[in-house]
Amino acid sequence: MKEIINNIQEKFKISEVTEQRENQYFISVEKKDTIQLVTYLKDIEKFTNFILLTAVDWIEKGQFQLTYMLNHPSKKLDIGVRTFIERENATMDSAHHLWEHVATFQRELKEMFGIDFPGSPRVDEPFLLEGWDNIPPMRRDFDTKKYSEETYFPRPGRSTNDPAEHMKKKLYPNE
Amino acid sequence: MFHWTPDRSAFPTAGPDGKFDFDSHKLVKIWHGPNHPGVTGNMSLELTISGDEVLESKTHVGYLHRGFEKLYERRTWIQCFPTVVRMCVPESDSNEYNLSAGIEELAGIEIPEMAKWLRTLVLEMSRLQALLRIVPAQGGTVGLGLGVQWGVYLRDLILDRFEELTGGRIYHMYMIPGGVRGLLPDGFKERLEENLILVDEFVLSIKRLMLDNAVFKKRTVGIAHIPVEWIDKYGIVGFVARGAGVKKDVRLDYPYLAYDQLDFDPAISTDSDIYARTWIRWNDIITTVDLLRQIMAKMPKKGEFKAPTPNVLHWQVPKGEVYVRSESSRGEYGFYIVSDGSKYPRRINLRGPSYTHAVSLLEKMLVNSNISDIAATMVSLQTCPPEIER
Amino acid sequence: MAEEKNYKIIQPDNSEENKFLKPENYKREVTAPDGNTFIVDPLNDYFCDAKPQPHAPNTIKVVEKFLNWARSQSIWVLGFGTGCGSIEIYPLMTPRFDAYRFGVQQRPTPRQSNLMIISGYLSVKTLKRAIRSYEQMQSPKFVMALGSCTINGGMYWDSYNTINRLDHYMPVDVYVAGCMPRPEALLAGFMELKKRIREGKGEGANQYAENFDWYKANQKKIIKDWNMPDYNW
Amino acid sequence: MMNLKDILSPFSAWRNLLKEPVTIKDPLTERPGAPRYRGFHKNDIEKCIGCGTCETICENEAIDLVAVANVDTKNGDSGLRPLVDYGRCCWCALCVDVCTTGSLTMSNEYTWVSNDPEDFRYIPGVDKKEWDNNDLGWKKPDYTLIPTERMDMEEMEPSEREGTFLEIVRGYSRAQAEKEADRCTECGLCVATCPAHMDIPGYIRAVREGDMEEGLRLLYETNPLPEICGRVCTHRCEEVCAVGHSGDPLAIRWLKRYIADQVPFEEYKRILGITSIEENGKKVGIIGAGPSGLSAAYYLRIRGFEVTIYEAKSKGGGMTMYGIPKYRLPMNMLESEIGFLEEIGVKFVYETRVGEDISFDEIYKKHDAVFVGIGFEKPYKINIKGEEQKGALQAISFLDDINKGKKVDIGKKVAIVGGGNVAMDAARVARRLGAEVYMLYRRRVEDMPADSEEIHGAYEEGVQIIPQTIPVEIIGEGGKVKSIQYLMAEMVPDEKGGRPKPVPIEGSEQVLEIDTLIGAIGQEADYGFLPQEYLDKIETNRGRMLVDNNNKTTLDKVYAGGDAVNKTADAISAIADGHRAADAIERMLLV
Amino acid sequence: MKIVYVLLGLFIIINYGLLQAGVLRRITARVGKRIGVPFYQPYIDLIKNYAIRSQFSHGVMFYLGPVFRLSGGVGIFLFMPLIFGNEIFSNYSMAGDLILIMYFMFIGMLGMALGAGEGGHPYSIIGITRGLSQFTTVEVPFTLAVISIAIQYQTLSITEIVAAQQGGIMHWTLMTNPLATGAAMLSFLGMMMYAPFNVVNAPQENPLGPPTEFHGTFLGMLQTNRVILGVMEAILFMNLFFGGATNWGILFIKAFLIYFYPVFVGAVFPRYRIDQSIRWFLYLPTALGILAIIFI
Repeated sequence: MKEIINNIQEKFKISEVTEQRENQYFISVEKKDTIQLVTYLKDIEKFTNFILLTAVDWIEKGQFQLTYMLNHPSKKLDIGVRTFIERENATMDSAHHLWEHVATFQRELKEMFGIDFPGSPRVDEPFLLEGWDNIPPMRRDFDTKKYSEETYFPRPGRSTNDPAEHMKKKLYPNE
Repeated sequence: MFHWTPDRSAFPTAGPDGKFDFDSHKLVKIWHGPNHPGVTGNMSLELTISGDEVLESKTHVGYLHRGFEKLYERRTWIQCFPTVVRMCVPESDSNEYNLSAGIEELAGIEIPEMAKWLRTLVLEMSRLQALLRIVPAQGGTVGLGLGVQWGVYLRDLILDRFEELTGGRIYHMYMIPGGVRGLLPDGFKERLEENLILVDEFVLSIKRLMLDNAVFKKRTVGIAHIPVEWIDKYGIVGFVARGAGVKKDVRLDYPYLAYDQLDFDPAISTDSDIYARTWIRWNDIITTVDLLRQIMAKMPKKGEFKAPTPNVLHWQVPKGEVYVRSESSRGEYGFYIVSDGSKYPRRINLRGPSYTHAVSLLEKMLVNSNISDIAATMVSLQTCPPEIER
Repeated sequence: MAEEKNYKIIQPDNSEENKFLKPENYKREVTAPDGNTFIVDPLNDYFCDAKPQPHAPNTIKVVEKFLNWARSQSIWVLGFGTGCGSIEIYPLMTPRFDAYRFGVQQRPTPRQSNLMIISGYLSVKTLKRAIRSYEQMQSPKFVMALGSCTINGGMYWDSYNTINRLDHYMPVDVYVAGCMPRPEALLAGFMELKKRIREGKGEGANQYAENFDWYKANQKKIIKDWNMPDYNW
Repeated sequence: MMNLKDILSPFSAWRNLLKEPVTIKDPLTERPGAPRYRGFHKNDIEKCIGCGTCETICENEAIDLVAVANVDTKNGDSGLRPLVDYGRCCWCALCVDVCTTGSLTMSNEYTWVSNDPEDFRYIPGVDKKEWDNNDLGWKKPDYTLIPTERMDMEEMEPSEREGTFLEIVRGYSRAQAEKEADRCTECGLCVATCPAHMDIPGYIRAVREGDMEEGLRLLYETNPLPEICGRVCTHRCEEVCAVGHSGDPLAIRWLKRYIADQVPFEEYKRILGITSIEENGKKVGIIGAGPSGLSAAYYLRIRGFEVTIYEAKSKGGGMTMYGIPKYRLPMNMLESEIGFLEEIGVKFVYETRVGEDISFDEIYKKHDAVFVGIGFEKPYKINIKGEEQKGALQAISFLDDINKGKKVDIGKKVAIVGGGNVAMDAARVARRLGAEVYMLYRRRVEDMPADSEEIHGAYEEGVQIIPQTIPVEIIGEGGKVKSIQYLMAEMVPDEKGGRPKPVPIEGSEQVLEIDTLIGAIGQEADYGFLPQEYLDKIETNRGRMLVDNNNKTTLDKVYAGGDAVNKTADAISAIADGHRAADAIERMLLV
Repeated sequence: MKIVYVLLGLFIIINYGLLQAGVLRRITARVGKRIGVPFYQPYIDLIKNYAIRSQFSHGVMFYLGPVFRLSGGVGIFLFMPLIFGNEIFSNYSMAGDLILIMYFMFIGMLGMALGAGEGGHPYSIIGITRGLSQFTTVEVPFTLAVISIAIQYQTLSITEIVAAQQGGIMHWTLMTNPLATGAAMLSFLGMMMYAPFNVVNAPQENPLGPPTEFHGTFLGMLQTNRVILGVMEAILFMNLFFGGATNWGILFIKAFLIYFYPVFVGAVFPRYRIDQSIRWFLYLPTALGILAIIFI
């Protein structure tokens, strides 16, 4: 694994390497190099099994983290390629030409995070939702509890007490 | 004498924009599901058919979308633990294991030996109950409902053991981060063994009823073939890959829990059709029963079953990210967990085998297949919508 | 289907009921190839034929009682697994619990079913199909709701995609507590339902018809996309 | 391709026709849930303390805490009980596993069918359900979700303690404190029990999060002497700690001390935000610089009052200064606390005994309000023969002398009479001076009013406790104590239901050779400073001043607090009194 | 007077059919290790379906579909002699009734096709298309067998065929013309639409097939027809190949056994796809039928 990481570091600008396990590494790379790196890993280093593509919303930094998780089937190695993209008008190059199922992941990301992958097949079709007209739900600025309470009629009649407050009310109300 | 193959040149084809001309009256669009006994769970397929042949298929999922990954933003790590189970209904324990293993890896907790064995036991029992339902269900998809009756009964007996051990039938919520929630009750081993003997009988009778059935063979041999090149192209895992001749099994490739101390060899076939995949899963029942017997024999009798953890009410799992995987009955089942060091997980992402099997692979496989084979194809991939949609 | 526009949208008025209407659901004047024009109301034409009508029970008490008995002894369940609770229907319909002996059977088509089991949470997308299936069922029809999710949102109480209480969208006859309810609990639910039917209380279909506007308003509030997928039948 | 076997073998299924079906005849009655089944909730209403941990852990907000008739709110019991909403519950049983008392369990009952969705809510244990008496079902398993073991406090070895007055307890390190703070469930039951109603969950959270400044702010909201309380508080909060029901209670006192220790005194002003005080021109006089007086002084001062403290002794701190041995509370802590008060502008007038050096009348007239925090200074006598002899001391003065640094010759063998904290202090101090210490107490060891850890510490250090003894006579030789004669007692249950009374056993006299006898059976207030006209107006009850809810005495403008007012006679109550009085004075003078 | 006898016969047949359906469901349930429905369950289902309050229609043919189907079943009944040598239960049996009955067997299916087509549901259309194609191929071996025995007995009257078989088991067509019996019994599997030939209303593929849209009274009529048709087809085969019946007892036993035979096969086999089932009928049963004609 170390060897492979060294190889990559020679060829690409890797900003961060995290060793999670002996056979699981996460590396960070710039947005423009990402697809190139993934292609390189697939074709040259033979990380032929694409596990997942997902996004993490770092709203504090105004960034989405995209993680491409690749797996080397015979050497049993995992490598996670991380890249950070801007949260506003998020777009990313599509990788659907590398594996067939990448398009599904990209379709989900488009719907749930609003990250666009121009050129990916059916990327604009709704995947899980239907008739959704709010901001993409997986973005952290979308408040699911508030939305649910406003939309889905929570059953009324519930109220709770904080023990400390209640005891204050009962035992020493004047202090 | 009566051999006839359809003349594909007469078939309608999609226009330059990829759309079909429905005004030609050679096409019907049908919705296979969600309210349809032939789909696995609550999902649907939008099929464009001509005669009995499928020209185009689109998977529609989201009927079970509950936004789990969003809900985890609002839940502490321990509160994720009961929730995560619901991500896959037929085999919930892989979720528990993955979440717990992920948290333990991030927090650097080593679980006790006893807990490892109990987890292995529960995972294998879970696999067994899933297989007992799905293997005969493969017969059910082509009209042989009898095996389902037997299989689900046995599954229920395994669920009884689950109930005894974990307190729940379907959602066990047993593998809490740090270990498990209890030891084996008295006499568990004997009762499990009684059930396993019944499963042994079932294995034989289902073979006689289904695998050695002329009509079943006719319906499944050579149908829904998956070429071996597709394995990487579509990210195929588990028994589907093994059906195509690629031995993929997380238990062997990335041994976890006590699997490195167990002796097993999952079946493999190169036919890569529905029959081969059924046969492999039928073999998996035998493997699993054997594994369960090995586990019961090798398991320590007593011991600590939970490592101490910080106060779960405000457990801050250290910053980091990890991908953990386990082998479910459908194949590699992975969790991608990101922690930002706070009380709440930053991201928990599930990558189930059905995510590709039921979407990109199924869409591809159904093209030019017969509508009668759709249900059989889906069950042969053991698609499970809740894990696609979460 | 040809994509070209052969219709003219009719702008709706600003009344309360049109508040949630999306542009694709506006009424439209369609010109057929033969030159005739007709008006299509997507909401009605695509979703629900007509407002359902209440159907009075048989006026002769004894007859109605007998028919109710027959209904209670022959419950045909729509085989629509809306949520995770449907996994417990397997044991129910197989040897261990064998609900057949209590007159319960599964039916794959809503037209012939009497009972709809909402097995747990309903996402908005499924709710739309569940409502459609429910409306396709014939009176008298019953609804059984499984699990916490149908009562008060259950586990998914704060989810953006699942409803919190079913009784706002369709009349429910029996609730079964559990997450998920065991097959025995489901059987108990069937027994309770039978009792209700025999007592003549299983009038959910009429309740739905009488309060149709209320139910519809609730449904419309959350189902933004009323368009059914383009069936060509 | 069809072979005959494939056609015939399926027919083997028909064998089942002759077998008995496996169907359960009556599933509803024949199949109870497994012994561990997670069915509907049960709650032992007596055992439950309404801490709400179940509510906290529930991911579905299925549990509400509601007030219940027949369950009173009392110390350590909020009087609330969980209400479970089965429209939310997911039967994960985390609430059972996390339950601090183990009162919440689950039955193995699982059928609940109704046509009314509003039905599915109930208070387990209160609303009667048929499964209340079900013994089977999920119980709290043999593991913990909240660590039950307290972080050990590092202590000086008992053997090293002789001859030194260094602090025994070393204090938590950061890791220890965070680990200990981690155990808190933030239920807040302790807040009501704490006489000062400190925001205990709040400052523990601050420890956990490493935010010491926030912690200090929270401490000072209700307690201006955290350094003292962090060491010598009687920590009644720990007695009601929810975590303590299934393990060790949280070391709340040590955590408080940890916060106070972390922040240097120089930073206090900045952290507490009292860089400038807006004077309001009102004057308050405080008699006695004990905890109650200091507390009142702090709260009045930060609100802009001009505060003057009259103290008879040369140093402030009252009993904490003179009564508490320095191995429990190092002198410098107190001095810095008082120094901080001086820094923010509280005036201290030392060595001024009211009634002698300055008259009460003068103080009363000069100030807009007066706070009396005189404490209990006058020790009770044992009232037996020979008490006047040399070598018969009083614990209070003994401790005072030691703290002042005087040499006290106590000889080789010392007997302490009494079983309170003062007695313990005296005993342990005497041990440190190298004497062999016997402790004579009327009742049993478990009846001792002293803190259990004090008793424990005394044992550790080699104090010999002789319980159930009633001293009869001090036998002297040449005007000096030589031995003490005592009777053994037996415990006779009180007919009125009070605690058992010791009754001497006739003829069980024993004699113990001693060099010194230290009496520590209690103290009382000395109202000698009050002129008769005021004394008439201030009502007292068994030596304590009567005060209302605002700590106001029956005399106008005069407030009181501390030992002279409340029975508990500990520092934290005194501090609470001071705070309460300060609030009341502010209300009286400013509103 | 005849009409009263016919109605009496119909009443008996319907009741027998319902009970038989219940009992057979119990038997198949037992193979699946279940207890199964109460034997009177088909009655309740029927009552319940007739008691459905609301009805709606997709058009005139939607009404007529079940009517056609029922008339097919009743038509077979009308011309079928039930008890040999019993004037009361010989119905409208006459010289060429075999042809008429074969016609009625098909007309029901055609009626169903019209009704299902009007119903508009794609699955009912797919189902009925399959049904028609399969039934056409099923008819091939059956027709060959019928031709074979018509040649053998030189008659097209069922009563005469039954008469010719009297006098012991050795006179049954089963013994005298085993090839035709074989061909006909194989096609009987397809006629009864049990597995492996139940692709017409295969739940996993096209939920329920033709009757998808039928509900309430329509469904009740279809159920009634199913009861009559099933029993009458069994009686037809009994009459043609198994020596007929001389009293009700024998009729019930023979009809039950003949009816049980497709159930026996169907319980343990999956279903063929439509192309496979068509092919299957055109191979073995048709070959047998041809041989039956050749070797008569």
